[in-house]
Order: sequence, then structure tokens, then C-alpha cells
Amino acid sequence: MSKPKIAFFDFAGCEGDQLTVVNLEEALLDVLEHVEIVSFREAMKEHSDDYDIAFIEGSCTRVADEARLKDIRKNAKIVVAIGACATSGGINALKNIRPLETVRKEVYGENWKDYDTYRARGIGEVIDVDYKVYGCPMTQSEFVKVVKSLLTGTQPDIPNYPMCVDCKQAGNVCVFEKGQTCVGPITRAGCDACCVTEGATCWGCRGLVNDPNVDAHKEVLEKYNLSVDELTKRMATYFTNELPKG
Amino acid sequence: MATAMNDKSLYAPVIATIEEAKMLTTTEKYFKLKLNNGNELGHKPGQFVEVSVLGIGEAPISISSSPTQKGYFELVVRNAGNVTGALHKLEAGSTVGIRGPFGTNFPYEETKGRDILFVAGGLGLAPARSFINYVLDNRGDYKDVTILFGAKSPTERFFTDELKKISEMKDVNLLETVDNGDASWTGNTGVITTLFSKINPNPNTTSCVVVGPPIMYKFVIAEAKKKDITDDNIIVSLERNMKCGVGKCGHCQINNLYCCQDGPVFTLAEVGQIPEAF
Amino acid sequence: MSNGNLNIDIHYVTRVEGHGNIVVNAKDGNVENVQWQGPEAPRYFEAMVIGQKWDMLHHITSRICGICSIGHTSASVKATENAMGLKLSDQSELLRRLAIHAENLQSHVLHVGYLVLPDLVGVGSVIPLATSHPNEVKTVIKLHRIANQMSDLVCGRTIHPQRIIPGGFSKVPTIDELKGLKDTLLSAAPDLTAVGNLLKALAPKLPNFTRETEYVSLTDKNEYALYDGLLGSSLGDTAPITEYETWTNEFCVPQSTAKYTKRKQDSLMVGALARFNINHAQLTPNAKKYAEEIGLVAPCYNTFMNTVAQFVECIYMVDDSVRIIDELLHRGIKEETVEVKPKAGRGIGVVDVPRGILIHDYTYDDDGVCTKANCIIPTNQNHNNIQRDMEALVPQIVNKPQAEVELLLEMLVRAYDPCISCSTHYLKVNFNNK
Amino acid sequence: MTAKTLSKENFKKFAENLVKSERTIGVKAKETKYEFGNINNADEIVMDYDVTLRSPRTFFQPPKEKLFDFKLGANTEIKPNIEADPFVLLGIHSYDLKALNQMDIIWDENNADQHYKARRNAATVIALEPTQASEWSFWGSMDSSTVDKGYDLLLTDIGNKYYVEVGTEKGANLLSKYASAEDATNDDNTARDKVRSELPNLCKADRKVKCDTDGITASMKNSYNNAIWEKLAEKCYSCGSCNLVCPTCYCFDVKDTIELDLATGQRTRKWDGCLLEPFAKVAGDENFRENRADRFRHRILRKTVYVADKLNGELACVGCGRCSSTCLPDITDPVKILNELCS
Ligand SMILES: Cc1cc2nc3c(=O)[nH]c(=O)nc-3n(C[C@H](O)[C@H](O)[C@H](O)COP(=O)(O)OP(=O)(O)OC[C@H]3O[C@@H](n4cnc5c(N)ncnc54)[C@H](O)[C@@H]3O)c2cc1C
Ligand code: SF4
Ligand code: SF4
Ligand code: SF4
Repeated sequence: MSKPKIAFFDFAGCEGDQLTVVNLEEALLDVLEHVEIVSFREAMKEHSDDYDIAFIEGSCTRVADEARLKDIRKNAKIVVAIGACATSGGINALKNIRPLETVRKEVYGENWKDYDTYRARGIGEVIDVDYKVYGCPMTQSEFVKVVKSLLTGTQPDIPNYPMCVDCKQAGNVCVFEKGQTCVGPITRAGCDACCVTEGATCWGCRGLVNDPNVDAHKEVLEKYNLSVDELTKRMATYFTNELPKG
Repeated sequence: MATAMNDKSLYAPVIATIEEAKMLTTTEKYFKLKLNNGNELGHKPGQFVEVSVLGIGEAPISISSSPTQKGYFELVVRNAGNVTGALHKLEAGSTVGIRGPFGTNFPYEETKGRDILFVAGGLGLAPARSFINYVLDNRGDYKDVTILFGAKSPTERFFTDELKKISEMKDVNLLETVDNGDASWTGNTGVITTLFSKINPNPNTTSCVVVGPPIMYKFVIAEAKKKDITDDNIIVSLERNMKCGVGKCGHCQINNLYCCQDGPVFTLAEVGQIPEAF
Repeated sequence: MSNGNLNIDIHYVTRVEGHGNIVVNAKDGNVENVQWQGPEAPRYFEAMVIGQKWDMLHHITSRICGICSIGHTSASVKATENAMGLKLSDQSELLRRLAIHAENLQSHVLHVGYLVLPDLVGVGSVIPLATSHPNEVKTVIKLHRIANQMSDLVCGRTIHPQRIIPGGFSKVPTIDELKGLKDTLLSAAPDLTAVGNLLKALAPKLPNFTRETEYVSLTDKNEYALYDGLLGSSLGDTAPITEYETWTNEFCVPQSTAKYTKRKQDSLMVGALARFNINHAQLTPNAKKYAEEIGLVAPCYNTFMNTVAQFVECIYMVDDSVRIIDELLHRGIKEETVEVKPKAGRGIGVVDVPRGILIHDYTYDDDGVCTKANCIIPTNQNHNNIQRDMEALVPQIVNKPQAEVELLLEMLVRAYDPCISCSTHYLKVNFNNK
Repeated sequence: MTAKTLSKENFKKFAENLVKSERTIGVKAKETKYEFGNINNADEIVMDYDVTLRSPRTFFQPPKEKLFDFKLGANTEIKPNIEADPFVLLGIHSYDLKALNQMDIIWDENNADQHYKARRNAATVIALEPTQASEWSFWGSMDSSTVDKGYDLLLTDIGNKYYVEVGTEKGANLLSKYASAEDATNDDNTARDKVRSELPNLCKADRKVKCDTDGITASMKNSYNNAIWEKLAEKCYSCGSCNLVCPTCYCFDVKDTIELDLATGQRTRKWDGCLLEPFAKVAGDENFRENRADRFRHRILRKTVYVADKLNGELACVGCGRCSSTCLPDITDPVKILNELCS
């Protein structure tokens, strides 16, 4: 069997997910035993449009990106969205919570119209996506897991339960016990709650778990003295495009 | 005690080789297997094994062959996900991991001398077959034997050669139906419960064995009850999520019962009142 | 030979962060058009943070760039700290410096080893290098991994760090971890030498191109400035960071979503070469020795030597990290709690990150909610210099075959190690030079 | 068996010797809380803690545990991983030991789990009667303030010394090897009895289960269709925190991982929880406990009815209060639920 050809693409994002791939170090060489990378702008000059699997990082933030995305979809047998920006709009979607014109004028002043942009969205809103690797950035282990799934033709086992599970398994003190708040109880697990383990709180970068109990969490956050505005902002950091409207 | 077990760990399988593999329908594949250590599996009709494709995972699969067949055992696997999908890619000569046999069995001893009514829906024929074939191989031990088999469509019927043979047997009453027929189909159409109007089991002497998809039970049980078959004599085989097969992982619990240990074969008397059973 | 006819349209320079295009047209040796374009999708960070609370800003602005996320986080928390009058403990100051070293080291090794070396060896990426130069590639990987381990240990993660918070650190490494890190860094000496020797052997392949320009970096009388200092110029003057706006006059140009900058001269350059030119005297002996051996002498006006300057800094950063760790070990490490009482004010945070000076400038209201933000990104300061360099370089090479010209221009861009996706957002807008 | 005493000073020496020579797991501070962990220095040990974040089951059924390694190929190899490095578990509170005793039964019945048993046999258990109760503890109401089996040594703080009940030969040997203990006197016995009798009162007055433990199972059996489950579960995150911190939860998930060589790998098991949405799901997306309320009820009934059945009627809630404290919406507290449902 010939090696599947893979390509990396990026849209609006910080390239942290592609860096995560580079950071695989020796494991990347192991991956290369099984796949052929035909396009990876961040790391190589060669490029080919003949690929089987496309890994796409970043959000779609302007009409012009849509055509490029559709081309990639046409060329690829399998499209994998990597990182929060691509799976849900990620941090980029924060700009969606304020009026677009205000946002554009704040940054580019009177020239704001010269710089094309629209509501930041995950690429799944533009093209069909076969797999999603969540996280900001995605974790190395989940990326490798998905690669192995692609190689073995199975569905990767991506958790569908809240971050609290990872946190309890890691033995963390709940941030609520420390007078802080987080959105872990409605966030999809799978990162070993790394941010909480490192002394921060869960910001929600892996997106909402399926069937999140958002109302219950709003109530809890209010109980912990978060103002409605703060609460909305906390939820907006990564959930803007995922939360039910209204 | 289970025979296909690693003596160091409950959870480590032993290796079995696929002697024969063939597609029965577009979604069901048949496997004939032999344990590499030469042991007989030694199962009873209705029991299941945990089948491993190492690196992918493990899935509980009912043993489809009767223990009267020696030297091998048979499975029928529907492609439903990762493990079953990986199994579908395997051909004769490949190896798989096996643990088992596990669980309770159909009451093949207790029902000797009685009439047996099998009601099998779709894939339910696979586990039912272990008992059906046992009965056929010990035909003298049982009285009237009736088999009701329902499939969604004619193309989803499997073991058709065997069904044909059975249909030719004088001492077995086989009734089939499909939910939706096609041009080739001349038999009954309609859901499996429609076959009940064609039979007349004796409630005092009949044991009714029901195996099929979760949705089927409620309706079939109601029909069996209408025929006055008692809860003791309605026997079901239930499916649950199972991760260990040995009563530890907790996934298969039906309220207080462990489907893998207390089941998968239950009488309605045991589970009829249990809210989570159906 | 191209006979002086060039039609170059490089759609996305590869092996750089973000999307950048090169367009060059020349006819019969006359250069008609030279353009460095930044078509990256704009991301509007300065607008995203408006209305956000002080404890969210570093998390959000970290996402400006995955490669220098430690730098962005550091600049961000420094801005918040300055706005709220928070003072860091000595321990936190040391750890912050270690964090910046970790990131600069990671980024430089990546740039020198994965992005530039292939050009010097004449291949398209590090992947064929892994076959042709397996030992060298393994050594580069090893150094890169050590840098990442250092980030993990100090910052909690390599990309988008979690431990760096306004006021200090939410978690600190243990003594044992620091001891282990020191051993690892010391054990990396032969690896640094090996990569250094390879670079020395290949350095003659770096084009000899000079264009005098102004260099800007942080500068400090006590140390080779990275984490803190004054704004300093190769023209000799310095200024407190509060004056950054007059040093980084930004202006919009139509070909780019990134803004351009200039100061006293037509353009300016920031980054490793700028730091070397301004602060070389404060390097460690090891770093100085290597610079001398490879022929990097200040002032150096050859942009291509930026890569060499980066490697000199790698040597410096390993040395200085060991020094910092020794100091931490000597002092002992303790968990510190940080209490922040938000208050209104404006704060500017600056660090010199892999690609140059990075500035975050926030204004907060009484509740610690951000009302105004400005982020000045190093690559953004370099765009104008890239354009000017190209304008100077193309006429010198206009008669070379097109492929060669393309390669040289790509190498030029790569020498800057640009971070294009992070350079696509500004707040303060001057349209004077439109 | 015999009873000894150890002055606090001698206990300190004992702990120091222990830490030097044996792999010792004890309680230490973690931020504002306590946790069990490897002790490298006797000074880290905390003996007057209230409760630990996670239960000691971590050391008998780790959060993630390799069951076996495998190697694919012409001759597939399977290598079970049984971990049995001896260790001393120091300072496990009575209620947690009661839970451990229950787990001994659960893991042993029908099919004995070799992985659990190996670790259990490798452990020397030095139990400790609590001197503090957390604000959520209610072991005083659950017959768990003391235990009468499962320990090698059992310590009771009787003021300036520990009363040491020797439970096994193993315990006796440990003591004689590392400590200079004295025989317990009649006064010591009296002091210890007094401390014991007052243990239940360490739990706060409002942390009492009002009904008799004997009646709980019967009452809970009758409450299957009570509206309480729906009402409380409305706020449930399905986060499983209540499962994961509980000393008597033992459910697990099993996963295969394959290395990038696609030839070697492991099968592991991982803590799971019946509150999690996918727990009872099967292929084809049929979920046998689809509603939050079904899952929520299942946990409480497991503790009070289903698992209790396997334990000769002993309740599988020992009153540690961990689930109560971990549940952010504050719906899962057994005290509130039992007091509402049991008459
Ligand atoms: C007692 C019993 C007998 C069975 N007999 C047969 C049979 O003869 N033929 C047949 O094709 N199928 C049978 N099944 C169903 C079969 O086990 C599932 O289809 C299979 O587990 C799906 O696993 P998968 O990895 O292919 O699917 P995935 O959806 O990828 O499975 C994901 C995970 O969920 C678990 N899971 C999903 N569905 C089930 C399920 N129904 N039961 C237990 N665990 C599940 C698996 O353990 C797996 O880890 C039986 C199930 C039980 C409980
Ligand atoms: S803990 Fe939360 S914010 Fe951090 S990586 Fe995981 S999902 Fe993202
Ligand atoms: S009861 Fe509480 S702790 Fe348990 S799953 Fe629900 S919300 Fe989580
Ligand atoms: S149910 Fe709650 S209180 Fe009871 S033992 Fe479990 S965690 Fe402790």
C-alpha cells in the first residue's frame, strides 16, 4: 500500500497547531514512516495539490477564504480540522460578540473597508469536515491519536464528557475551591485538564461537550459571584459559535 | 469457569485463528474460529465471548455455533463500529483475541421435554442459532420446535442455506417474515409479531426464546403473553455496553443486575419488573 | 540567464510563519515593480480584548502567535502589571527571564535548523535533510526538544503558556526540576557545538548583501536586554518604552494587512541582528567567541546574517539560563500567591522576543476592564525593511536566472524569520504615509 | 491481636525510618487541600488532615492502568502487566479503609481481579482514626468512624501518643523493625475507647443522616420513581466528579492504544463514571440511561441498594463527603438525599 499523502493548510490562526506538529520531534519522523507530507508551508518549500488528507488550521474569516477551502475539500479525501480556530472559530470568534463595523474601525480606522473580514467561523461551517482535533493548541497526543485512527481506518476516541473528569483524574484542586471560576464543567475533556494542572483555570478551548448543561453552569457561576457580563464573556471566549443563540 | 482465559490476567485474551470468514450480508460477516492452544471453547448455547482486535479494542459477540459442534466455534459480526469494523477486514488465517465464554446460557437442559418457540429478529438469529442447532442436534430431547425469524428485508437474511434446510425439516416449523419485501420475496411481509397469528403454542409446555434488537422485545413479549406463556418460560437475551465481560467494569448494569454475569440470558420472570431492562 | 526579465509571483513564501507573497517584475534589466505583500487574514485582537477583564487579556493575546506565545503572554502581563502597579518578586523576575530564554531558544533553533539550513544545503525542507544529514537533524531535534522542555517546566506549556499570570506565576518549578534542567542544558554543549560547526561550514553560502539601515532593540546597562530595558537604536539614542509610539510610526500600505513602521531612517530592523548590533558587548564569552569565529562583527548590515546572530544568541541563552537557574537554586524556590486589586490606568509591556521588540499597551477602567489596547508586533516593524531590502537587492541580481532570484528573495524573507500571522493587527493607526 | 502505643516523638522516628526504607504513601498538603502521594521526607506527612481530594483507591485501581502489552505479528504476544511493588499506605482514615474492605470483596467475588489483588497484597496498611472532619463529612452517621479489619496497624491519636492496634503479623513486624513501641496500658485502653466513642461527633451537627443505616436500603428501593431524581438532575453536568472521587466507585473503561510502529501497543483501563453520558451507550447510539436523571439515580441506588446487595447489605457509601464537596451544583449530597427519602 502506498503511503497516504498529507497536506497542511492554515487560515486565520496563530499556527500553534502546526507548531505542535513540528514539536512532535522524533515522533514526527515516526509519523513520516507511514505518511508522505506533500505540503506544509510552515516547514517545507515543496507543494503539491495531490493529497489524500488535508489538515486545516485556522478560522475562515473572509469570503475570499471560502474558495480556497472548497478547493482543498475537492482535492482531499479526508479533511481534518486542527485546533480551536478551525473546529469552532476559536479565539477569533471573540470578535463576533461585538458589532463587526466597530471592530473593523477600531483596528483599521478610516481604511477599515480595505481589509476584508466577516464573522469568524470554524471551517466546518464552510466545508464538510471528517475529523476534528480540538484544543488551543491541539495536544500532540490527540493529533497522533487521530493520525493513528486515519492509518487504521477507525474512528478516534475523542472524549464526550466534561473536563471535570480529566481534572479529577489529574488530582487537581477544583479552581472553584480556590475562589476562581472556570468553564470546565461544560467543556469537552481530552487535554488532561492541562491548564488547571498548570495553575490556571479551564478556559474552554476544546469547545462545548455534547449536551452541555449550560443553564446549570450559568447558575453556578452566578452563585460564585460572577456578574452576568463576566459570565457572558467567560462563555464567549471559546463558545461564541457553539452556544445556542439568545 | 471460562476456558479461553489468560491465567495471569482476567482481561488478557488468548489467541484464536480464523479458519473461515465470509460475508453473509452487506453488513454481517461470518467467522469460524479455533483456539490456538487447541482447547475446546466449551461454551453453552447463549453465551458470548469477548473478541479482541489488538490495537483497536474488544467487543462482546455471541457464540453462534452449538456446542455439539466440536473443534471450532462460530461468530456472526455486524459492522457497527471500530472493533467490528476491524473484524470485517480480517480473513481466514488472521488471528484475533478471545476471552470467554461468558454469561448465562439458554436453558437447554431445563427445557428438555418441552416445546421450544424461537423468536429471532435480525442479528438475533446469530445467538439463537447456538440453541437452535443444539436442539436440532438433540432433536429427540425436545418436543415441538417453532422458529420465527424476521429480517428487515430479504437481503438482510443470513444463514439462508441453513434456513432452507430447516424449512424442509418435517419436525420443525419455520416461519419467516421481512419488514419490507422486494421482487424476489414471496414469503410473509410485516414485522415479526405478525407471525404470532400463525402459531398456536401450548402455554403449558412452551418455552419461548426471544432474541433481537432492543426495540423488538416489548412487542414480542406482549404477543407471547397473549398466548399465555408464563414469565418463567419467556427467555430473552439482552445487549448492553460491556467493557470487561467479567462483572467488574459496571457498564452493563441493568439496575442491580450485571448483564455479563447475571445475563445476557434472562427469564422474563427475572427482569420483567426491572425498570431498565427493556 | 534571465536577460533581466523577471516575472516573479511567489504566492506564499514557504518555511515562514504566516502568509507572505513576493511580486517582482523586471524588463531588460529594469526593475519595474518589487512588492512584499502580507495577505494574511486580519484578526482584530485589539478589538477583541475591549471589554475583557484584566485576567483574560494575556490568555487572549497569547493567541496572536503560537510561536512566540510566551513573548506575547509576557508582554501582556507586563502591560497589565504596569497598569495596576504590580511589582514582581525577584523569583518571578528570574523565572520570567528564563521563560523568555526558553522561547527564544526554541524559536531560534527551529528557524536555524528547520527553516534556514535546508536553503544552505540546497533542499526544500528538513524532511530530505533527515535522510541526507541524519545526525545533524537529530541534534537539531534534540536542542529543540530541550528548549521545549524548558518552556514546559517554567511556563507549564510550550504553546500558550499557562503559569505566567499578572503579578507572577501560578505555579513554579521544583528544585529537582530546575536541577534536572540545568543538567540538561549543560549536556547540550556538544550539540550546540555540532550545530554551530555546521552553520560555520555553511555560512559562506549566505549572500553577501549589505544595506545600511537603523536597528532597534531593547538595551540595558546591566544585561543583554531581552526581558526588560530601554528602547535603543543603532544610531545611538535611547528612550523609555513609554515613547514607543514615536519609535514605531505605523502606517498602512495597500498591499498588506500588516502595518509598516519607520523611525529616523526610511525603515528599521528589529530582531537578533539588531540586538547583536546594539548589545553585543554584553554577550557571554562563549557567544562572543562563536560570533568572532563565524565572522559576525558589529555593526553588521547584512540581513542574511540575522540567522547567524540568532545562533549566537542560542549560545548566550543557554549560558544565561544556567546562570539564572544557579541563582534560583541558590535562593531556593517557593510557591507565591499573587493578589491583584484591579485599578484604572494605562500600562505598557515590552519584551524582546525572537523576532524583535514586542509591545503591548493596555488601558483599564476601575474594574480592570480593558478599554483600549495596542499591540506592536516585531515582524510588523520589519515589513518596511523587508520591502526596502528587496528594492535594494533586486537590481543587484536582476540578471540572474529567475529561479535563483526567487530563491535569494525567499532566503531574504526567511532571514527575518517573519511571523506574518501575528503581525496583522494594530490599534494605533497613523495614515500619514498612506 | 496486641495493642501498643507510640509517643508522638517515636512516631516521628518511625515515619522517618519508614520513609527511608519503604515506598511510603501518605497524606500531604496540596494547595488548600490534602492528597495521598509518595512521601520522600517524613516532614511532609500530615496526620491531622480532614479528608483527601481523591480516595486511596488511586493506589489499588490507578486512574489509568495498563492491563497488558501486546505485540502483533506472526506470533502475537500478550504480556499481562501485574504491578506488585510493595508499599506502605500510611494514614488512611477509617471510612476509607471501610471502603477498601468493600472493594476487596467486589474485586474478589466471582472472577478475582489479579491486578487489584496484586496491589492489595503489596500494601501494608497503617490506618488512622480521624482527628478532623471536613465540613462535608458524615461518616459519623454511616458506621464508618472506626473499622475492625483490613489494617495491618491502626492508629488512634490519644493526645500525646498514638494507640497502635496491631492487626497482622505484617504490621507487627513493621512496627518492631522501625519503631520503639510500648505495650498499651489499661489507661491507654480507656483513653482510646473514649476517643473512639466520640469520633462520630467530629462530623458537624448538620451532617447527620437522620434515618437508621439499616432502613436505608429498603427506603431507597421504594424511591425509584420519586420526583427527586428529575428535580435534582436538572442541574447535573453529567461530569462524573461524584463518581471519580468516591472510594467505592470502581467502574472503568477499557481502551487500546497502538504505537506509531502499528505493531506494539497496550490495553489500558481508566476510571469511568456512570454519570457520564456515554457510559451505557452501545453501537448504533442506543443509550440505556439516556436521561441525566436515570444516571443520577443509578449512582445513589448503587451505593445504597445494588452494591450493598453484593456486600451483605452493608451500604456502599461510607460518608466521606467527597461527592458532596465536589459537586458544583450541589445536588448530589447523600445526606440531603437520604434525609429526604428515608423516613
Ligand atoms: C452479550 C452481547 C452479545 C453480542 N453479540 C453480538 C453478535 O453476535 N454479533 C454482533 O455483531 N454484535 C453483537 N453484540 C454487539 C456488539 O458487541 C457491538 O456491536 C460492538 O461492541 C460494537 O463495538 P465496536 O467497537 O465495533 O463499535 P463502536 O461503536 O466503535 O464501539 C465503541 C465502544 O462502545 C462499546 N459498545 C458499543 N456498542 C456496544 C454493545 N452493543 N455492547 C457492548 N459494548 C458496546 C464497545 O465496547 C466499544 O468500546 C453483542 C453485544 C452483547 C452485549
Ligand atoms: S484545560 Fe481547558 S483551556 Fe486548557 S487546554 Fe484543556 S480545554 Fe483548553
Ligand atoms: S451529580 Fe454533581 S458531581 Fe455528579 S455528575 Fe452531576 S454535577 Fe457532576
Ligand atoms: S457516595 Fe459520596 S459520600 Fe458516599 S462514599 Fe462516595 S463520595 Fe463518599
